[in-house]
Amino acid sequence: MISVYHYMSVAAILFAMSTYGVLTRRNAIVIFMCIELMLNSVNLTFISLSSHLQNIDGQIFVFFVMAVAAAEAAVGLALMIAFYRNRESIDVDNINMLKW
Amino acid sequence: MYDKLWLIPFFPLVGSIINGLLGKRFIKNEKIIGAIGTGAIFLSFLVSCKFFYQLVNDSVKIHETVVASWMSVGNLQVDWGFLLDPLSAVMLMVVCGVGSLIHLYSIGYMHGEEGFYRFFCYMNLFAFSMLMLVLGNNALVMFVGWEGVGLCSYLLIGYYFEKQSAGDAAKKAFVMNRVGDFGFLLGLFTIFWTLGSKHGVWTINFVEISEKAHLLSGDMILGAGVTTVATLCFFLGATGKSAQLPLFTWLPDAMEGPTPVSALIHAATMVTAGVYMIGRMNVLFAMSPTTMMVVAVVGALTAIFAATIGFAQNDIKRVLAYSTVSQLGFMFVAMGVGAFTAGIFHLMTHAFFKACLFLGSGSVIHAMHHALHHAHLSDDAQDMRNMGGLRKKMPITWATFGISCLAISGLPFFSGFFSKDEILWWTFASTRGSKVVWVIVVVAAFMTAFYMFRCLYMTFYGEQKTNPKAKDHVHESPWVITLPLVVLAGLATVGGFVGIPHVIDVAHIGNKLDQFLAPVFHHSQQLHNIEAHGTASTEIILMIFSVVVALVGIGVATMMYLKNPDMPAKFTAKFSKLHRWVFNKWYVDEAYDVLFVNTTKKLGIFCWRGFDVNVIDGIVNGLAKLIGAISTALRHTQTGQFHNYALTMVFGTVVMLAIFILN
Amino acid sequence: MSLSDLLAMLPILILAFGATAILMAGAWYREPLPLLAGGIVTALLGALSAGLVTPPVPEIAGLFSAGGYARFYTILWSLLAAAGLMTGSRYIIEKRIGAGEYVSLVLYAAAGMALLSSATHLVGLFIALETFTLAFYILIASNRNCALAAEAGLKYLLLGAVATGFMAFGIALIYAASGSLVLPDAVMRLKAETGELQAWGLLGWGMILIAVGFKISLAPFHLWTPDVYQGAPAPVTGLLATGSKGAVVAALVGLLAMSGPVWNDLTDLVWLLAALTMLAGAFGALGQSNLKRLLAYSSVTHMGTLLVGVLCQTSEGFAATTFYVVVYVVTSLGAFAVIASLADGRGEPMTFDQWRGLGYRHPVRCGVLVLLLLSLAGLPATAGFMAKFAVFHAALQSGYIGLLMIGILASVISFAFYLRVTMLLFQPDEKASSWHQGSVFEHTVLAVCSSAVLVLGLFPGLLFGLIRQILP
Amino acid sequence: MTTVLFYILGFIMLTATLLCITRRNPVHAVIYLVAGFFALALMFYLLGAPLAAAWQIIVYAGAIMVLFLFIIMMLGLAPQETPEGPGWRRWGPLVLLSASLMVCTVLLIMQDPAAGKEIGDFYLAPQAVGESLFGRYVLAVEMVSFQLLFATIGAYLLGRPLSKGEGQ
Repeated sequence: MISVYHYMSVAAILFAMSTYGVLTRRNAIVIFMCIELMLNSVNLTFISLSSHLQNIDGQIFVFFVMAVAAAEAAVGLALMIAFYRNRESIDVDNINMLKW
Repeated sequence: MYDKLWLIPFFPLVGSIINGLLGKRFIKNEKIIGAIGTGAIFLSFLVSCKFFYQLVNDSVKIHETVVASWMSVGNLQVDWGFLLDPLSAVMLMVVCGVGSLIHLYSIGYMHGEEGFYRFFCYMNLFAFSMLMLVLGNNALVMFVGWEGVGLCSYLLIGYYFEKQSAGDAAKKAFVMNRVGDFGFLLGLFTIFWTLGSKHGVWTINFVEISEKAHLLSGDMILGAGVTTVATLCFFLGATGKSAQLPLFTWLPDAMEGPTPVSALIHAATMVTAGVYMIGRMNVLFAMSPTTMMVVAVVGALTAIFAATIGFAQNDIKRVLAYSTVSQLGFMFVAMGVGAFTAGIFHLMTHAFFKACLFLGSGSVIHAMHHALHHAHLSDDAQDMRNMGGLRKKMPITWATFGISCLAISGLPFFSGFFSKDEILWWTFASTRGSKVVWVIVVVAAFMTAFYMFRCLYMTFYGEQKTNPKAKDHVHESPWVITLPLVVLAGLATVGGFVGIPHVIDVAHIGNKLDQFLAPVFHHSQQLHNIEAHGTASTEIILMIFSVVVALVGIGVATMMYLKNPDMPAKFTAKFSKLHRWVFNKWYVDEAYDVLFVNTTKKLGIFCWRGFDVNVIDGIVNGLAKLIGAISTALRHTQTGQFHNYALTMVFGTVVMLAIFILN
Repeated sequence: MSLSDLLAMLPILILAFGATAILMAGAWYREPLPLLAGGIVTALLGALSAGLVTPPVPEIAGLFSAGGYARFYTILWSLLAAAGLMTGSRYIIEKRIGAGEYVSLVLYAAAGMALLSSATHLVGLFIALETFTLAFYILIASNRNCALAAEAGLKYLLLGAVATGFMAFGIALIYAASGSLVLPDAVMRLKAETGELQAWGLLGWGMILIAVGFKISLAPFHLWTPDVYQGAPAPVTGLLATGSKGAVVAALVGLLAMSGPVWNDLTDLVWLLAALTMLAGAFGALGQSNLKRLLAYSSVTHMGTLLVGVLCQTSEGFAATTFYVVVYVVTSLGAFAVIASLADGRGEPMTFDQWRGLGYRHPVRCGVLVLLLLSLAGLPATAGFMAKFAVFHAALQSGYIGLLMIGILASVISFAFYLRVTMLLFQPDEKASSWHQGSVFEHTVLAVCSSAVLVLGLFPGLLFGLIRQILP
Repeated sequence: MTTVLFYILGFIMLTATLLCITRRNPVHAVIYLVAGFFALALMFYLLGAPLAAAWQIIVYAGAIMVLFLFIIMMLGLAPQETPEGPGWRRWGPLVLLSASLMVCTVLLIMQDPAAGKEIGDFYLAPQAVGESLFGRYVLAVEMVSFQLLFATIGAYLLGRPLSKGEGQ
């Protein structure tokens, strides 16, 4: 028997794993990928809830999450190019001029 | 009738704005700037006089006028409102009167200083804030003034920015005043909240608080009476503003500011705000004998403590500063024993003679400074060891300074005599008084007489110890400086007659001040049975005793510091037998010197260096360091690294979720 | 969508289509000044239409409210956009930033903020939030030659995207618990029969709080603030510090005011957040020697204080918070506008060494800065004091005495650093150099901000009265 | 059947994710992520959301991930993700932290009484979703389209080559 709990647990695990990725990876692009993964775990939650509640709203929200993710990805990657142009690197350990 | 009250703070505000905005670029001329600044406060003085006169002849003594509604938050309505009652009227006269004189004096004293316009801008702004503090009919308007005077005080202490010490002093004053403000706000909120939540009276209006204060009598908070807690908080606020133990060390350091500032802010007006505040809330204070006791004890300890330190100072302004702290202690004793009128009375007379003393010292410093400057010397212009014998060079300054010394020592019929005597009498005889406190205060009075005359002798008598090159360049100051001195000395002489004690009131003039202030204070005094009771003979005996104490203090100082070189020689020639006596006297003197003076000096130095510098400053600096350390530590969490930031976020999340689960 | 819906959202339409029009104009016509002027006019038109046109329907397409509260914030954010464009004018011209893009992004961000403040549906809330966040990612890094700006942009993006993840997850959980995305039903249905929040609802609120905490920089989610404020150009920082935070708070207040006391299980947590934030901001600012970073910490403290007002969950508290938002926006914007107006070829004056003695070189603007700082510090008779007082008063009435004490303590501490800057400005320093004289636009903004601070301080009743009327 | 599929897909997805977040070569990471997305898309299908499944493939795997790959290649980052990855000391606590985040979340999810109910049959036809999107939510769709427009502008503003005199 598969309940919504199973799906949400998978989503939670996915969320935690992507958090781990955000915390450990040093390549800004990979970190950004992990953030996309985070949004995907949210999508999974929404879709499973949509089924669980027999309700369309969850799926609608997924659409918007995806659109927002796409917009964010476009801007984010452009930012990384801008950063790379200045610093010749997108290693987050090099994001360190602003501190203290 | 009283709806033009707003004019009083309005003039200085306008003066401040004009000088601040136009002073540097457009007016430039010192005379005009000075005239605007002085004129503004003098106009306020004239208006104050008018209202004072009106109030004296009015049968109703408490008047509130609302200029505009400020805000209404929920059930709380706060107005830009002014309150004119005898208490604020007296304060008005002091602030505007003494303030006008000091502004006038500043024209001469600050002549040629860079930022002349800035000085007058700040001074007028200060006067404005102080008048708001005095006139406010609710705690919020008072707080506007309370913060404003603090702000001006820092600005003026740090007036000589280029001096590191000035900046440090401003910082210190700031920290201690903040502690005080914290107390004030806590007290205010305690009263406000209890009155509101328990009794449905949401108000911060002084008149309403006074009317409803009786409701609070049974309320408890933190295991103590609400009034006790709140008034203790208020008193903490007062200790910060009025430089009482343990928050007094900023005041001597505040002498880094120009002398007129010391006279106006750090002697006559702002530092007495704490006393005024207690007077304004006397109904609340009277409800809590515990707080009153604390106030009296702290005041007495401050009085004696600061006096002790006064012994060891050689800087003329620092002597006066410690003397101010000590005299403020007297005022707090008065408030603490329920002698509210006496406290305000002393506040007033102190404003006269202490302003005169400060301005006199300023006149001396001014002269010394010019002389030293003329001779290209870098000696300390404020060190009394470089002075001496200035009596002939600066006769007016000498005379006025001497009169003020007599007044502060409490010699009969000078103003200080009446006010100090009333405080001593109440301390001795009041139902809230205490004999122990009385003893301490008497000793402090003795010390006051001693070190003030020491200061007088070291400055004006004996041989002139100024560097010979500069000696002859010391001259009397111009009229703008001496005129205020003369007026203030006059006030210091006769100002006491407004409060003649009943027992020596031969001409049946009556204690005018007491009668005038009665509408403010008598109610709470009667309600809580605060009165001084004792026979007339006791009072007279005590009065004579205190005069004797003052005379002894002066005598000791005369013996020790008035060393006229001619006298011993004449004595030896005419009365050779006496010579030995005089000679022996010298032995006594020296023995005395070793036994007494050195000990007290050491005590003074110990108190100053040991307690003042190490303990209090230690605590303040420690606090500052602790805060600094916390902020540095926090700053280093700011590594700039993305991972650390993300980690903190996730960590915060986990902690939050853990809290949810545990709940 | 009907005609009346369109009429109801006229201000948003003006902003959004104005932005697009300017964007297109900018593609062919590259003179910055006319584009800027067009942007400012559009923003003012937006504000005007929000103020004058009475919406025929209370709600737009079931996503956004068209009520008084929403319109109030629409006006505020439109005016903010106008002011932001004015402060940014010299930055765009001198740094040769694409004017069309810049102007349209600011207008677009304002539309996003206005929509967020009026959201009545979680979809609307989410998209509106992302709308202006996205615009800010771009605006922060708009000067591509500046390594610091690029770094600030990237930092804000990475952390902000994480926050977006949390936000979406939180919304998902609230949807899970209540089965609805419509506000305030979604929030009100979270309660179980016992009156407590269900586990999912609790988790959802927690996640949303984290995202909100990031956006308005509550401790411990505030670490990005000083870095980003320092790196971003001052005109953008001015918008970021005010609009992006204010809009989130506005949405929160609107939501809570509509849905009644739904936070009862969260009060302890929010209490803790508020206390931590106020102290972290106050202590953090003490050690700073860079004005922009100092202002960042100052904004952290202010957000903590705001949260106190929100926490009260009384109409008193909401009114106080709304008032506080307005005051904070005006004051903070003014402070950053001063920095922007002084900027010249060397960049913006930031470190205390650069500010020392500037009061003698630029007395008027430094005087304005002092006024604004004192208002931020909460000196009586300025707007900042009234705002703080109102919030503390509300806290007192709701019985949050501990929080009140911490708040007073924090403002006592924060007085120290504001005054330090004030003193610094008027220290005579021979080496103090002159900076830019500033343009008419910048001076206008400063004049408006400083007079608003004074007027709101002396007569706060005007605004309070209005706020009481419009609160949902 | 659904049960088996769920477990298989879950396993694939979590493994792919695990590999994605640990691989040092970013290109590999992208490939694993795409694999994970495919599994996720199938899961959506299982849950009766064919349209969402299609979006997942088209938008995420097809568009966004390709964009990522493109940027990685363009910046020449593939060899740069350094071999000196995080040591035990560095990622040990982070594993713990992430694990506790997971445990906390799962625990809270389980606390809800509704969680135990079996998911019933539910199928949402693409047509219904489309009607809803362009009916009730048309305004939101417009907003998102604006957002995409401005994202494009932003990407252009940030990513185009420096013009003469800019930023000086």
